[in-house]
Amino acid sequence: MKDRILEVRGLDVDYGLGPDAVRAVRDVDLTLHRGEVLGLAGESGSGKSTLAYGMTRLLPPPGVVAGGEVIYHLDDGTTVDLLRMRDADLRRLRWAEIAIVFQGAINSLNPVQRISAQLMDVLKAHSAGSTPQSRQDRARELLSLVGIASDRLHSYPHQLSGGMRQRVMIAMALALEPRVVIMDEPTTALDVVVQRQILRTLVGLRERLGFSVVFITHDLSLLAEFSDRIAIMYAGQVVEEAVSADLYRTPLHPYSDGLLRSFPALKGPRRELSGIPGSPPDLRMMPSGCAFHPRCPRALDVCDEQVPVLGQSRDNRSVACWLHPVAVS
Amino acid sequence: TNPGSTGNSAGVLNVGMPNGPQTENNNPFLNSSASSSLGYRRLLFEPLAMVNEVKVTDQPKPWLATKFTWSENFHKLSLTIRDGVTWSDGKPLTAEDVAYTFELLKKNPGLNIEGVPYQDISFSGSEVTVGFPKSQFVNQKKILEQFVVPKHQWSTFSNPSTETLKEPVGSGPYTLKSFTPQTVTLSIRDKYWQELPKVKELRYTSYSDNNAQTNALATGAAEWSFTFIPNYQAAYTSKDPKNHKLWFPPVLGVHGLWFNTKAKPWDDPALRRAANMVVNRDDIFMQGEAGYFYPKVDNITGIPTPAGESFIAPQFKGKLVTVDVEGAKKALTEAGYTFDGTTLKGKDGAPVTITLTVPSGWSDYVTDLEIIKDNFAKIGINATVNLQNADAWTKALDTGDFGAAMHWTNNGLTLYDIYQSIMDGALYKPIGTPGVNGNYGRYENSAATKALDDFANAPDESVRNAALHELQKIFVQDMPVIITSAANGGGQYSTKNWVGWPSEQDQYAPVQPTLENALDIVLKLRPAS
Amino acid sequence: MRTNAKALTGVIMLVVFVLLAVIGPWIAPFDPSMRSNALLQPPSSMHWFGTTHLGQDIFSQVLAGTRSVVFVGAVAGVVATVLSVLVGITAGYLSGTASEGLSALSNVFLVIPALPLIIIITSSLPETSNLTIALVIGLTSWAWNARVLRAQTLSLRRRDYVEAARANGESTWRIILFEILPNLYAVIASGFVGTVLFAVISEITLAFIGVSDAGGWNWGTVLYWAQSQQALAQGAWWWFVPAGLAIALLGTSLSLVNFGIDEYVNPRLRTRFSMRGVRMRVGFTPVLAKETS
Amino acid sequence: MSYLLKRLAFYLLTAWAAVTINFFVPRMIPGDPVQALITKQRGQMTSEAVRSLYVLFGLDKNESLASQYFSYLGQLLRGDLGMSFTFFPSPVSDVISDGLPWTVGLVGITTVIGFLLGTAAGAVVGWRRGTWADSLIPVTTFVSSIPYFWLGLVAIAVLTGPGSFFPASGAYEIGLVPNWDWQFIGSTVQHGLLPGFTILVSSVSGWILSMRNMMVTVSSDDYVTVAHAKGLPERRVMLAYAARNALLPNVSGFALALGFIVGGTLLVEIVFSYPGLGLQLFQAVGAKDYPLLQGIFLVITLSVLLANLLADVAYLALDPRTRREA
Amino acid sequence: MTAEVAPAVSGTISTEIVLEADGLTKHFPISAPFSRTKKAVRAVEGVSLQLRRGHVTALVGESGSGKSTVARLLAQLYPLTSGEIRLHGQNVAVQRGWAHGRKFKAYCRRVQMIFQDPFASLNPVHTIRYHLTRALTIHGNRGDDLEKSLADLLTRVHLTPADRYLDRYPHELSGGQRQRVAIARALAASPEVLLADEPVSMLDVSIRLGVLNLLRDLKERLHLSILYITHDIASARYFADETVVMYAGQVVEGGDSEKVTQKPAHPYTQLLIESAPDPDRPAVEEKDGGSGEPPSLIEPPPGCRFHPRCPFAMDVCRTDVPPRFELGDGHFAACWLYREEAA
Ligand SMILES: Nc1ncnc2c1ncn2[C@@H]1O[C@H](COP(=O)(O)OP(=O)(O)OP(=O)(O)O)[C@@H](O)[C@H]1O
Ligand SMILES: Nc1ncnc2c1ncn2[C@@H]1O[C@H](COP(=O)(O)OP(=O)(O)OP(=O)(O)O)[C@@H](O)[C@H]1O
Ligand SMILES: [Mg+2]
Ligand SMILES: [Mg+2]
Repeated sequence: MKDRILEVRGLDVDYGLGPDAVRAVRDVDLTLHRGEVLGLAGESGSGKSTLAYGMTRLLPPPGVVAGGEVIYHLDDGTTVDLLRMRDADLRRLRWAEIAIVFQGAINSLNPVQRISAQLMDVLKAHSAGSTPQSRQDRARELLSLVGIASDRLHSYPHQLSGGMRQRVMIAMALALEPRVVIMDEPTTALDVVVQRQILRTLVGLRERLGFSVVFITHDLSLLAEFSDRIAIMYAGQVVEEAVSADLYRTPLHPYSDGLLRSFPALKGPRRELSGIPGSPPDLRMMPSGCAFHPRCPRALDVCDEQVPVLGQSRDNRSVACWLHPVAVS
Repeated sequence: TNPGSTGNSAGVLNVGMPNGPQTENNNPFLNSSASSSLGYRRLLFEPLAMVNEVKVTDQPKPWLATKFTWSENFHKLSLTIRDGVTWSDGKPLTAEDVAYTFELLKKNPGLNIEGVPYQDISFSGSEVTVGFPKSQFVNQKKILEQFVVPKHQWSTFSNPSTETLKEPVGSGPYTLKSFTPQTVTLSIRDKYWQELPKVKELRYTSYSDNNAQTNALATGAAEWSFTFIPNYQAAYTSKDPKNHKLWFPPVLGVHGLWFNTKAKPWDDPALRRAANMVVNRDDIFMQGEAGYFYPKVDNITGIPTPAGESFIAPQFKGKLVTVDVEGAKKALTEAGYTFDGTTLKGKDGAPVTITLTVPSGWSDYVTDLEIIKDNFAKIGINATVNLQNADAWTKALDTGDFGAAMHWTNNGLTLYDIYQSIMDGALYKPIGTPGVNGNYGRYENSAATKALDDFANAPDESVRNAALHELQKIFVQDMPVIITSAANGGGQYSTKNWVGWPSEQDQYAPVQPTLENALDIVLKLRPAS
Repeated sequence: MRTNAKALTGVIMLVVFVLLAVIGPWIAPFDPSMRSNALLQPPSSMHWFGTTHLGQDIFSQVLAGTRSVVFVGAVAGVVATVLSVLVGITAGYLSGTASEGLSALSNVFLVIPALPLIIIITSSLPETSNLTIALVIGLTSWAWNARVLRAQTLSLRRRDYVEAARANGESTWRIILFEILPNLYAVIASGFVGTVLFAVISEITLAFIGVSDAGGWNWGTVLYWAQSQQALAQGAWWWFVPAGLAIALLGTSLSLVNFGIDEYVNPRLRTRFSMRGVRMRVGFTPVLAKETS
Repeated sequence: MSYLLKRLAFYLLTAWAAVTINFFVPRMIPGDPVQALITKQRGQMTSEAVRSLYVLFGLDKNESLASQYFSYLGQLLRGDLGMSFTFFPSPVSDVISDGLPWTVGLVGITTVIGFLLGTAAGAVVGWRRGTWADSLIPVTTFVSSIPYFWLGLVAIAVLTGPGSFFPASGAYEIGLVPNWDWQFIGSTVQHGLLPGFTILVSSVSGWILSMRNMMVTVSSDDYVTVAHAKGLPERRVMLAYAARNALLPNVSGFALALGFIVGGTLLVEIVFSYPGLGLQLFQAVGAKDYPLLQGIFLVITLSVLLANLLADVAYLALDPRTRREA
Repeated sequence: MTAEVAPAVSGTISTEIVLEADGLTKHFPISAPFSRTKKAVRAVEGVSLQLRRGHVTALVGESGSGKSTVARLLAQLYPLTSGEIRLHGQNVAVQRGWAHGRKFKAYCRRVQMIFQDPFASLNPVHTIRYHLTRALTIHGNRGDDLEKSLADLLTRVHLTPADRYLDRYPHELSGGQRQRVAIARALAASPEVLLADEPVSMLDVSIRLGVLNLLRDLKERLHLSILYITHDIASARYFADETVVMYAGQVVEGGDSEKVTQKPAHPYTQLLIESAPDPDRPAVEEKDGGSGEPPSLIEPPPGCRFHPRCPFAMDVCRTDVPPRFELGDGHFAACWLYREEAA
């Protein structure tokens, strides 16, 4: 097994406090290895973003982390729990070790600052000894890394196209050569052509720089192509996790299966599309047992009584479904 | 050092007026100039004679004119001009300057604020003769009080009406030293035709409002002023009971409740007389006029005393109005009015009501009317106080569109000004016609008009007296105005640094600092020991 | 939905003021203009807020004055709101000269200083009843709201549901009245409350400088008399304080109501940042102490 | 650039409209300066004076409103504002230039200070949401609801009086001659403290509230979260990311406030008898001094327009998004 | 609701043309009052397409290529800069000012539009009942029994039982349900043409399919002609009979969906199809596809607008606008590469 770099254990994230709290992420375990791309998929509202921001403690109010651990493995072999760090330490760790590319680059860039300033900001904050000149050089270098002409350095965000802005964000994420990059739907708002350009850039950079990526999207076919492993979320929980190819070919969880059957394919023979009937549950009124059972075409009696836990199933894959009981080791 | 509190050691007198910031304009003819509004024109320019409004029976005191003689019918005035008077630029003051001043008024109706009809003006040697188209008996004061300006300066002005006179040249004992919007300083000349005054420097400060002025008086920063202080004991005199003085002598002008004599049922003199009987002049004086501002008038003829004492007809001497509700009720019943419970009903059976109008911001008048309203209620008259804005109120009076209103009369050296304002048929205009300039109550009485005319044009004293007595009789009979208060020639002053002010004991001049007598006062001031 | 404590407080206070406006003159212990012999008395059990220089009861004056204040505020608010809605929405929905003209009009009104204009107009009207004062205030203070509404309408006009209504064949006036207007209620309400506040302060200011309804009392008239009788210099603080506080309280209640509306319009203002001892922070999500589950 | 040109055209149009309104409003109103003067003097001036005053003020000629309007416009273009009636025959421009520096000095400076202080405080309060700072809000709401003239009166009653450091009225020590020496400047500052403080107290709360609301709104924008994620120091996130952006919507409000310096704080000048434009305006209203009224309105209008123009320029500088290439 | 998506009818396209656009052009002027040069966003230029009875025509293209503008032009929500819109062969286009009045209403009855965003296209302050009642009333389809008409409408879009939805507000419905309401509203006019502007792009993967199937179901039952706008070319393959590709305001390729998606002719279409995510393709081995930015629509490149990004660009591409070249079976491409074939 490859090196672990980030481990999420039993993470609970709520919106609000007390009895009216919405439990948007429940008891999630997730492991990210060095150098891999971990895809996180699921319908809208399934808690993907909440998970990503929750584990980095960037969730805006009223979000709170209700429990769990987020263990980060430092290069020197020691580990820290992101959820229990002091603010100052966390600040230091952020971006230098873990960088995030948010959903929608338009909103992630400060509209009234030049992108040069925003790029150099981060360099200044984390490398105390740098000179303005060196920072500017680095900023140029970063832009060319993601394929933007360095004469755009002093542009304002609104002067760039959507694709360029997204690339600026990626360049910014890579500025400090972090170990982990979390990307929340980095290409959803973009055109397929631009999307592919960006992903191609990203894959290339990962080869060169060797960081790990958590890639969030609801486009499973995209993940299947780009990621090493995929975790599928449903109603705040990870319901299945597997190597991309396996998951794409033989989804075990009926929800994963439904997801895959919702995309028409462009190439190859026409596939049968079935979709998933019904709609996602209200997080305030979760169904008993497996959250998916009211929509599940293959629901068993046990499904509405007991919550399946995510664990290794028979064929050595992780899935939380009563159809695939946990292999008792 | 605090310049406001400089004592008499420096010979400074601090005068204050609550008139707000000024712009530099020393033109003595214009009421809008700083020199008029603060009053310092009186110390730069001198009058022909000094008239004491408080004691009208006194003869005018010769000033620039050593002698003044009226022709029999008051159509002509001959003046002898004092020798040895010099302007502040050193040039001598001559009869030519005096004649020029009158010419100036004649040629520039805009400057002739008193509206005196000057006709032929001539001079020779130190004599000046001025002719008028009609008798100027009632205008004597206005003419004699006229200050004189130097021809050699004024003849250079293309338009005297719009001249701001940045460098005034006058014959008074002071010259303009400095001007700021807040403070004007006058310093003493080294040469003057009389003994030089003891006050070496005069500072005229324009405080922005009554409150600021009151404050300045209380702290002694201002030593002489004219302002309304609602509770003068607390706010002013108690601050230095020994030195903080005020004296508000009545002059021959009055304030009172004017009836619209054409509005029913108030066209009935009996009703007006009865109403007069219940008005509590003490309350008005104490609460509305703060116990000093407009002195109480309680003679039945409406003549302010003691200023007008000597003019009162024998039959009215000592006849004071005191609140007499029963008497009023009796008079009303006799006149055919009835009482329905507490409500007074007119001869036609309708309840008697009246609307008292007043500009909303005039707190003393408003208070006066509130009191009158209560007084009227005692005889079953339902009065309402209607506050209007000043423009609407002015217009209402001008067109006769009111029930009753507090207003004033002109003032002067004789009673003519008071009675003419109220009863002159020549001023009469029907209700709805504007431009009355007096007789707001639309009072019509040919006997009164004739008496006024007689008084103004009478060749001799006895005719005038007869006319005056007739006017008093008519006034008491018809009571077109309930006169409550007199106009004043008052002011506040401090005896801390300077003594010699006019007072109840020494009534040589009205004490208001903007009147011409200010010069007389300043000349009389002596440092306090 | 959680009740908004601030807005609720505001509404309750406002209701009290409105109630006083209705019944105030009746429950006042004295006729507010009635003179008595108790001249300039400090507060006592007889005269809760003391008396004036004429012996009038200040408590009664303040009570009776509530009606005029609330009336002027409400009428001016309604007038200005109606105008701003008419001008703002029309200018926002129409395009071309009409729109430019209307927005230029509101800009002119914005540029002309309202309070001096109100002073000039009211001090020169032949009659200054509450109604005319309210009308003048209303007619001169609609421009800001009109501008806000125009901007809002401009953004609403391109919303899909407006386009959809048009594509469905709805007429222009129906689109304005039924599709756009209802979405502006919160903005309009907030503008209304703001104008009421402005009108109340303006009316009181006017009365304070001597322009007020002849017939009656309002808090500004009380202050006017206090000022013209130099109440503070005489130490008659009771003449000043109650009316001033009444204004401040009414103003506060209006501001609180506006807060509520703001929070309704902008949900981000609504989130509570401090709950059950946990402080919510942007950038550092709080981590709750681990519960054993 | 054409954006600015367009604004400029708009400003010219507005200026013209405002000037026109300025001209007509005083003439619509009943009453005239002569009657107002006589009434104000209450018997101190005889009723004969009426005639001479009409002649003096040049009101005896019958000129049509239209010809008056055009000669007024002509005068304006020549920079001539006419003569004031109250201070006849002083030119309106002289009267205004006496008052303007005081207003700009007192109210202008305090408005700017109020804006800066309020914005700074609002930024902090908005940033520290959920702490004690929140309890400031009800207080500021209450304070901002107090009419400032009332506050001023109370301040005068409580803080001034014999022996107090604070003068109750005026702009400088009586008797001082305005010039640039320390005594005068010191006195000016001393006189400005109390009125300035009054304006500050009541204006600051408004800015605190609006800045706080903007701050709260902006703080939850993504780029602020990103700034946190970047591990930037808190101060930098607060200033360069949150406050900088939250400031933008307040700029136009500030411009408007600058423009309303004269009109808005008229009462402070009245209460503190401060010899500024507000007081002059108030007196001009009472005296029906149309030329002065028009002049002051013109100054106010132009300053509002100027402030707005500045705000537009500031906006261009502060918000690059408005710098559209034409 | 598991419905298999049957392959679209392929072959000859000869059914009756309901709505036809000919040379549609729309320029949005950029307001610059003091500059003498009039600039404009040339959002749509010379677009021609036909909508046939009972057919779905897909309009695909990258973001900003002018698809929505075409739809809005067809719905007469914008005045045209030039070109013609023919309904049953009759020109109906309004050149100046906004379309309104009786004629526009009559047009609305026959041509209805569904907006991209179901969250934005229903007024949040009105109930579903209001929206549908208005739609019925405007076009006089209210019928005698309003309740029944409403229920019918909702049944048609598979929202049953109707009374469970009628009195709800839009925010109380899920995205898919909202989009169904929007469709029901369009159907209330009993139109012949539905212009569906990205009707599913805002919806979740699992809900999309239901809406698309519904649309197809309607097409088959009511013989509607549908313009299906999307940038997801895969869904066009499944849903549409015919596909038209736009690039920078112009139509670059069109024809039978299966053909266009499987054998794309225009280099842009090829790029589009290559760029679509393909799980079966390993991520690493990539041939360097097209790069560069979409062109400015204010000053579009001369000649073929795609030439700056085209790997096959020739000299003629830089100067001359390519006409449509027929490739057989109604398949055409506007690209100089097919000059010979056409000749
Ligand atoms: N402020 C909030 N208060 C209450 N619930 C919230 C809040 N923000 C999000 N949620 C709920 O939390 C759940 C998870 O939201 P999240 O944004 O993580 O989903 P997601 O998987 O990222 O969806 P998407 O694909 O749309 O981005 C959703 O059901 C959402 O309704
Ligand atoms: N009202 C308008 N004013 C100016 N330009 C406009 C306007 N509407 C659209 N445009 C421009 O026209 C071009 C085409 O826009 P359109 O919305 O039709 O594209 P689209 O193909 O629908 O894109 P998407 O897939 O993102 O919806 C774009 O460049 C857009 O910026
Ligand atoms: Mg998300
Ligand atoms: Mg679109």
